[in-house]
Amino acid sequence: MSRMSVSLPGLEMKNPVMPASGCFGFGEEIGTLYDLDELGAIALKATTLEARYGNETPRVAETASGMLNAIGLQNPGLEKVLSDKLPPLASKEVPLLANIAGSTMEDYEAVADALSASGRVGALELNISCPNVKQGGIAFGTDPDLAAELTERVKAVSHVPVYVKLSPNTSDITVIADAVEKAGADGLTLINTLTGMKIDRKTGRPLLANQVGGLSGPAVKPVAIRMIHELRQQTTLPIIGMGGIMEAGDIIEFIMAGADAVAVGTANFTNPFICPELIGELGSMLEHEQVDHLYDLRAEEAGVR
Amino acid sequence: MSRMSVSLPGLEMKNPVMPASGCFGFGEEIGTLYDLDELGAIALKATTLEARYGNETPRVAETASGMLNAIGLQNPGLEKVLSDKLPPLASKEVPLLANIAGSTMEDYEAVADALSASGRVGALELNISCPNVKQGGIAFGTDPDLAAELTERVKAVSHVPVYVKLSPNTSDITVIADAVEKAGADGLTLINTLTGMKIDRKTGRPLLANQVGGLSGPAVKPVAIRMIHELRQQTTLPIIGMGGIMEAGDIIEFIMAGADAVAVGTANFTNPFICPELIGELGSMLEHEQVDHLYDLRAEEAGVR
Amino acid sequence: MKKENMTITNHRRIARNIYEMELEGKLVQETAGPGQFLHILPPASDSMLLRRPISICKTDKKTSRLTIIYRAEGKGTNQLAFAPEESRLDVMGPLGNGFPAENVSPGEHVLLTGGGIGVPPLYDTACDLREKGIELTTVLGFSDKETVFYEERFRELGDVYVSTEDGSYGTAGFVTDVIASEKLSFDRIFACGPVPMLKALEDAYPNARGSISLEERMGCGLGVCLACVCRSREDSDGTDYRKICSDGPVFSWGEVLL
Amino acid sequence: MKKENMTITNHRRIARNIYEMELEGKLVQETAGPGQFLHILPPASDSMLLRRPISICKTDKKTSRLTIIYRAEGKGTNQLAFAPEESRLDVMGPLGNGFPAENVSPGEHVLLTGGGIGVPPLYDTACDLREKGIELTTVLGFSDKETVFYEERFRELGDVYVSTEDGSYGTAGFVTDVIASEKLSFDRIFACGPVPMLKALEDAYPNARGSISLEERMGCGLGVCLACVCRSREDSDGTDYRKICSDGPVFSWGEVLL
Ligand SMILES: Cc1cc2nc3c(=O)[nH]c(=O)nc-3n(C[C@H](O)[C@H](O)[C@H](O)COP(=O)(O)OP(=O)(O)OC[C@H]3O[C@@H](n4cnc5c(N)ncnc54)[C@H](O)[C@@H]3O)c2cc1C
Ligand SMILES: Cc1cc2nc3c(=O)[nH]c(=O)nc-3n(C[C@H](O)[C@H](O)[C@H](O)COP(=O)(O)OP(=O)(O)OC[C@H]3O[C@@H](n4cnc5c(N)ncnc54)[C@H](O)[C@@H]3O)c2cc1C
Ligand SMILES: Cc1cc2nc3c(=O)[nH]c(=O)nc-3n(C[C@H](O)[C@H](O)[C@H](O)COP(=O)(O)O)c2cc1C
Ligand SMILES: Cc1cc2nc3c(=O)[nH]c(=O)nc-3n(C[C@H](O)[C@H](O)[C@H](O)COP(=O)(O)O)c2cc1C
Ligand code: FES
Ligand code: FES
Repeated sequence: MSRMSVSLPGLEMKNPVMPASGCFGFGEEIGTLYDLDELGAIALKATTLEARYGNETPRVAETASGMLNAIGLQNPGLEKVLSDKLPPLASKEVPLLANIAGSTMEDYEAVADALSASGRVGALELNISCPNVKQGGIAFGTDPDLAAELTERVKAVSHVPVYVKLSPNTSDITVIADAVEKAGADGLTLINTLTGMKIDRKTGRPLLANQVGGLSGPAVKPVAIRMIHELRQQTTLPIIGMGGIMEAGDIIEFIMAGADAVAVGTANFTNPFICPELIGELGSMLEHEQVDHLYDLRAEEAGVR
Repeated sequence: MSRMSVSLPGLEMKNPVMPASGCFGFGEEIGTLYDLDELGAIALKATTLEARYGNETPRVAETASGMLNAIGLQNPGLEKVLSDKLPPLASKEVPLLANIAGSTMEDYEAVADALSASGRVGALELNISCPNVKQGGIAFGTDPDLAAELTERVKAVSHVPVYVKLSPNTSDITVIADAVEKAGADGLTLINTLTGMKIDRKTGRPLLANQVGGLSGPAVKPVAIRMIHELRQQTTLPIIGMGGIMEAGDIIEFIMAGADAVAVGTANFTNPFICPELIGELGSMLEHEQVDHLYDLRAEEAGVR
Repeated sequence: MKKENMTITNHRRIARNIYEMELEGKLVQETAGPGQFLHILPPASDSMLLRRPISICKTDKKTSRLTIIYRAEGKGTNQLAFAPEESRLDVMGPLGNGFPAENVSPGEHVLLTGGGIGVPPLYDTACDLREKGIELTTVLGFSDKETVFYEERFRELGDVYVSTEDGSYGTAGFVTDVIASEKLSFDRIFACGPVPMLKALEDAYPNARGSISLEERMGCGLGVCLACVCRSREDSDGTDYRKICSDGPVFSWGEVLL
Repeated sequence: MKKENMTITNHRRIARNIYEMELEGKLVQETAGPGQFLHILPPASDSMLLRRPISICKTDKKTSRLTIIYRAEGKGTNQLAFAPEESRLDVMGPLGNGFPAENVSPGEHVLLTGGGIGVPPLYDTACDLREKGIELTTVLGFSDKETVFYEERFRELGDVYVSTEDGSYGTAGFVTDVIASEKLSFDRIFACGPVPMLKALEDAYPNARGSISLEERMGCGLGVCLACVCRSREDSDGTDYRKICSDGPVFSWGEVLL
């Protein structure tokens, strides 16, 4: 085992770094820039049962050390994902984490069943935390009972491990995490975006067509770290941490806080080569610190393990 | 009435700018740098019934476009605030908003009663959202029933209007706001800090002695704007907006989002002269835009008024 | 596409808030036609995560240099305005697909229509067309006299008409007013500028042959994030779209919904 | 206290990761004794909101210049290390209360003890004492040979002993080891360095007359935010405290709980 390899349910990763869902599409574009097999895994863009156009534009806005997005889960729908998006990835070995969303439990079940049966997907990521759609999405993510029921139903149909992606828009992240763990989740991913807004000074109105958007980037990193640290005290479930990772040192902080792997979102827009660069830097740092494995960087008493 | 003056319950402000609670002490230090009567108002540091030392150090940490603090409501206690902190402010005309905190409802009542009877305090700011104390504080801020009961009880003993300071650490800010409004709050102030954490890469452990701290600064501005905009759709209560204000344009965005006045926190640490500078710049901007009053910058249909 | 620290070889103000910048770097060799853009990270900032899309105004593969023209507008472009010559700029590009100048046949008369900061990509287009011996007429619209730029440059390549909204220079009004009043005819039209201008043009000349270049707020600039989509005009089920960054920014006349 | 854009008149590396910077500005006139500090906003960043407290190492009111010495450690000081000469730096100061050099009587023998980046404020102190004709011995502790600085400067003012933790230069060990092994005696001691060093000194010489200078993470630097408190040793009810920024950073021997 190398210094960097990590083993998570459904995802045998040669390093702990994956691009975050929605920040990498299905790998087509960035796949022309470097070999996707350099990545630990890829979290795919959310797939819904039917094709979605998403929200009107403007869909993104810049904020201090962050950005707002309100894409609105645009995607070609389950069928096209199976027919057009997954096949180009067949020649690659990189594990895939398929992010799924929906507005009804039945939607989620249908997408989960089909995607997990595709053979190419290593695990599912239940998106119950998208702040940019009116129905479903975040509603499932703030009500523990709904979240648990959804998790249970998706687990029942899924052929691969199921991760649940948690929303930071909550007064107590431990409640939802506990609910989905009891319902059978194989892992947690967090954080999704914090709901925010930007005002267009020229008009006095919200800049995004959707009014609100999801805040991501380094601005939210302290919130992500806090929630991961908090959950690590209560659970041994694998955690994929994300929120504001821009440099290799950030990855180390997430691992120290209790994450088992990380995802990189917004940083891909600032620099589309960021993932392989981070993997390289992380490797050098571990070599320089002379640790046998990434996880050895963790302070001993941190967390429940 | 000037372009900038705003009138809020208990606070006749010649401009909409006040330093935020905890970022200005009781005005002693910064009062040596400029005339405090240049300010629209001053939000005082939280007062509790008994003196508090607060948390161990380190108490602050820097984050991307933000900071974490875990002061822990250090203050000399009600008695000393009355005997030592308010008298030096007697010669000033600037309205005071006294921030009060406690771990029991009785604490809050006692402090509210005495401070509001002091004659020098224009209004109270109920701090039910401090993330840095184990007991009380944020607990009152996340449970609508507790928040309402506390508001009602404080209102019953207070001799001046009562504002309630809301926590952004919630999945739905409208619920608490609605509860305290029904309980008789005269105004809302928001946002307090978002709970966050920073890991010390050298030790692998949380950098702050208190582990978690409150995130403030421009990083949180989109969250603040979103919550103020959201509340403005449901209530006509005056709102004092804060969270990340660094420049005059930010104040305009808060006003556009629905705030009636603003508070400036973290920016006082970057630049202790910031408040009068902002007031000057805001004045010039309004003059340049040739608006009769600040509030005329608001888009017409925004909000319920 | 390259991501490169390009060197600023020239940088100057050419009109009110309008700057011309010359950049040198390897990515110039990869440009594939007029109307592509660069995605520029604002310099001297560590709080801005998003790049700024700026059109390439002129390329010179021989010297590995290109020119951009931008308006210092918000935070990022105002930072850009302070970047000193000889300093480096973090640039991604060339991105997108430009104007199909190669499809224009000898003998065609091309009308170039640019509004404000939409003018720059038309200059490279004009140069390419001119090199092929194509006859050009250019109509440039600006807000006022102080913001007019590149009139002389275009005049070296063909007829030029200028309008300003406030009438402080050239014809008072919009580019469409000029085209109508001067009764300009054309075989093909290339346009870049604010959406209302493009819409007015497409409405006025619904059957024209030509292309428009669109702007939208972008994330990745590569087609990854879906920030910059617009709807196609023939949208059967309401989900058909184009990505302005990677399918555009130049689209065929009438292809997308404005 | 002033907030001022000071000019960097000199800037150079003097040891591994250690930089000496000379700054010119009006606030130099307001310095009130050795051991005060500046609160410096990291340059070329718009994402860092907190200033960095850095001790004044040497003041020269005649030229309105002062010197600081800092270690490029984290993000802010690493940015600082890139600041070019002639550029401006946003500085607040002078802040806090320094070493009470004025209280030292002629004939007293003063021991100055500095550890690592705690050395700089002692230099100004040494100069002031020397000017008064006070006899000085200085003990400086560093981690290793590569980080030793200002040994010669101090030697111009009195006896100097240097220790390094790894023994690569001077005596191997800590400053307390040197004081013990060299049997140094003193009437007064001024110390600045890491808390373990200060604690070891206070424990070894509980009845000494002297002062220590403390560090803590700061917000305002002015006594406003209560980020930088420490407990006083005589703390009757558990709420007594000192603010390091405005009551300190220099405290009397034994005054605060280490
Ligand atoms: C394909 C394309 C080509 C362009 N070519 C040019 C050009 O040659 N010259 C020129 O001056 N401008 C051009 N623009 C517009 C230019 O991108 C914006 O003016 C610029 O991004 C504004 O950034 P800022 O830092 O001034 O504003 P800020 O308000 O600080 O920008 C905040 C965010 O919003 C985005 N944004 C704001 N306004 C626009 C806009 N009008 N279009 C797209 N994104 C915007 C920024 O890119 C940034 O992500 C082009 C835009 C596109 C899409
Ligand atoms: C009164 C006083 C005098 C000082 N004098 C000197 C000096 O002369 N030379 C010198 O090199 N250093 C001095 N220090 C320490 C110096 O302030 C820190 O090394 C510096 O702030 C670290 O900033 P950074 O950007 O390198 O680290 P970062 O990790 O980027 O800093 C993040 C935040 O933590 C604070 N911080 C981090 N480490 C420390 C620390 N050790 N002490 C206080 N705050 C810290 C920073 O100020 C900033 O707010 C002094 C500290 C104090 C309190
Ligand atoms: C443009 C954009 C699109 C996103 N789309 C999705 C999505 O489809 N599904 C999802 O679960 N998360 C989505 N996210 C959230 C990210 O996966 C990630 O949780 C978040 O951005 C925090 O990470 P970061 O700060 O590194 O960007 C999106 C984020 C951005 C910025
Ligand atoms: C150091 C510090 C201390 C604070 N203390 C208090 C406090 O005592 N009471 C309170 O209600 N809010 C307190 N706050 C929160 C601020 O009043 C304000 O709500 C928050 O910082 C957001 O504004 P800002 O981004 O402008 O700082 C404190 C904030 C900081 C940074
Ligand atoms: S900007 Fe990301 S798809 Fe166009
Ligand atoms: S740093 Fe604010 S009180 Fe000392």
